[in-house]
Amino acid sequence: MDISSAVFLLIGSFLCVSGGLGILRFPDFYTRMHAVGVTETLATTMILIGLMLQNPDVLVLLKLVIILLMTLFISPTASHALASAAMQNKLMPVLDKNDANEKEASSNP
Amino acid sequence: MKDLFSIIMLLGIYSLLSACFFVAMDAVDVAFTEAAVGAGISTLLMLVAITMTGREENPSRHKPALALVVVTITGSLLIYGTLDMPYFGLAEDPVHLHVAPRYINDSMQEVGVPNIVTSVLASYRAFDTFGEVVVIFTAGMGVLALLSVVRLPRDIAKDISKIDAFNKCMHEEHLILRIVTKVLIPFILLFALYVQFHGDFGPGGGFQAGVIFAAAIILYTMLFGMNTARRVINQSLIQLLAAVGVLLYGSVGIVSLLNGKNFLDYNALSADPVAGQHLGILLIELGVGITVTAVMVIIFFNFAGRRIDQQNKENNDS
Amino acid sequence: MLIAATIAILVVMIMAILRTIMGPTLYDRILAVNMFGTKTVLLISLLGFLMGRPEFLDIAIVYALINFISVIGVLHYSDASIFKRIDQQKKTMKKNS
Amino acid sequence: MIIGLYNYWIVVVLMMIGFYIVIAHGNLIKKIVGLSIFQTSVFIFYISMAKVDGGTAPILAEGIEQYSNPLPHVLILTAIVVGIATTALGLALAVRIKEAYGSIEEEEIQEKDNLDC
Repeated sequence: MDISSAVFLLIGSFLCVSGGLGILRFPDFYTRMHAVGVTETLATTMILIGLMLQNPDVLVLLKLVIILLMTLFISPTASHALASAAMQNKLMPVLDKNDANEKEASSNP
Repeated sequence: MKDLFSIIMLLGIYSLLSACFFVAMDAVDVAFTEAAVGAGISTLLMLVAITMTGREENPSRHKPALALVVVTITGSLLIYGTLDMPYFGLAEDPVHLHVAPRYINDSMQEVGVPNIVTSVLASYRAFDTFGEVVVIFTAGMGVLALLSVVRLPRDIAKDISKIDAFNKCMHEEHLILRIVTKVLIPFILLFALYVQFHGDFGPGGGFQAGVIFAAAIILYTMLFGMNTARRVINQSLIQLLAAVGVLLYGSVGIVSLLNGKNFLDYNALSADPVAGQHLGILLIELGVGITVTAVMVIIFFNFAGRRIDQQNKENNDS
Repeated sequence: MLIAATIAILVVMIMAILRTIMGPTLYDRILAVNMFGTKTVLLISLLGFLMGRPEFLDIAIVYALINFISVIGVLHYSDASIFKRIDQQKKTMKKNS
Repeated sequence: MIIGLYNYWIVVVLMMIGFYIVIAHGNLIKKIVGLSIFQTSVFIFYISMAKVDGGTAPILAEGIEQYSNPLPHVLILTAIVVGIATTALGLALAVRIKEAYGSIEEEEIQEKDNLDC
């Protein structure tokens, strides 16, 4: 039980850190968003499952399940809202350096 | 930084961090309040305010050197003052020797509530809390006086036609957001009630529950539009509720006065002192919850309503 | 293992703060704040277990909710408003027709 | 050990940051941000005073002897909610000032006042 909990916690922490690296190192908004949005849900799930395996009592388990459900609902929705807002305000992804310059030139005639 | 928007984002992070600090320092109730207030509502209010006052700060024309000198002198004096302070975390500090041992040791017999913070808040120091509630009420009234926009019956009729148009296009825009919000809002309200009535046993109570309730209403307002929300939540009703909460609190005190005990002495409410305390704490937390919800909703509605009014004026001008 | 996870989350929080300070666009900042909020939820649950009193997960639930509300709010009341743009699009469409 | 006082030093540093923002910046919204940093530093001061080494949260449970001091928690809990109410009042004033003067920079407001006299 302890070992499985530790494994889940480790995977969760690893995913967290990779998401953090992504938000720091990736070149433009959409790739950062990708890094965070993808890892966030899975990392949260992993860490919460790891905590659930720590043998808490029923009420604590219930609360952990509620947090898990909330996160599964909320974080994809928030990512969706953010991405669509960015898209509607015409924030263009950086595809390639030359490409980006062309895009800027064409979008601001 | 000159961009006020990013300053406010950083303020939000600062408040999240301080709430983590409160958890680490065992102050769960405080962390709860800071969670609901600092991160959510205060960030939102600041954002609404900067949409009305402009986002850019002028480059400062003062010389900051003088300010820096003043700050350094004050800071070093304060640090000099701390040298006489008791060390961090010792159990023998003067703070922990007076009053606190009584709260910790006797509150279970005297009040019968496991959460000491709730029993101190609502029973030992109830008069103090009454003052705080009145301050919140007054601040709400102040915002109302400063920002309320006079609405004619003509405007309200216009609003209703707008709502219909809005509902028609509702399934085309933000479908995902709206559906998720619709699913979430009942749970948020239920959770607020849980926080309200579970405050005796765990972290929670009227202040936190009120803010969470208000946050649910604010979420609804943002996604379904001001006009719909105005129709769901009657403005005059909510102003009435703000007063009702304070009055409920005060009347509990009056009842105990009439029964021949001190103001807000709940032992008078029932033959059994502990049952009386329970009843008193329940009523008072309810009063606090109602007032806080109503005041937060009033504040938000007035800010957002003012903003919409300004936008309409600009549109009419152009 | 709880301590390792806590340290990892603290490191990620620092990264998020850096991105909020640097963030060239508004959206980067919102994204970083959102991420910071989720990490706070995790940190608070972990701290509860670390201190041996995990009854206080209510705080984490509040955080999850408030985080959502503040992201929607920020999107609503910033220049990034998804709502404003749609109104304007409608107006231009009406003018054209 | 003088290191045992570090919590006060953190509080003092935060407080001075808030104070500096309030006196050195002219923008009213930024002043309100400074005030709220100042406010939070006071909260941290109280809460760190309440901490007892080895204590846990002041919610009674069986088998726990040492609790942190509940009194500062109560004071700060109400202070946070009052703080947001007063911040809202300050923001409302800033909005009205913007409507009346067309600016929320302290110096511009004073210039306009001097012109009126």
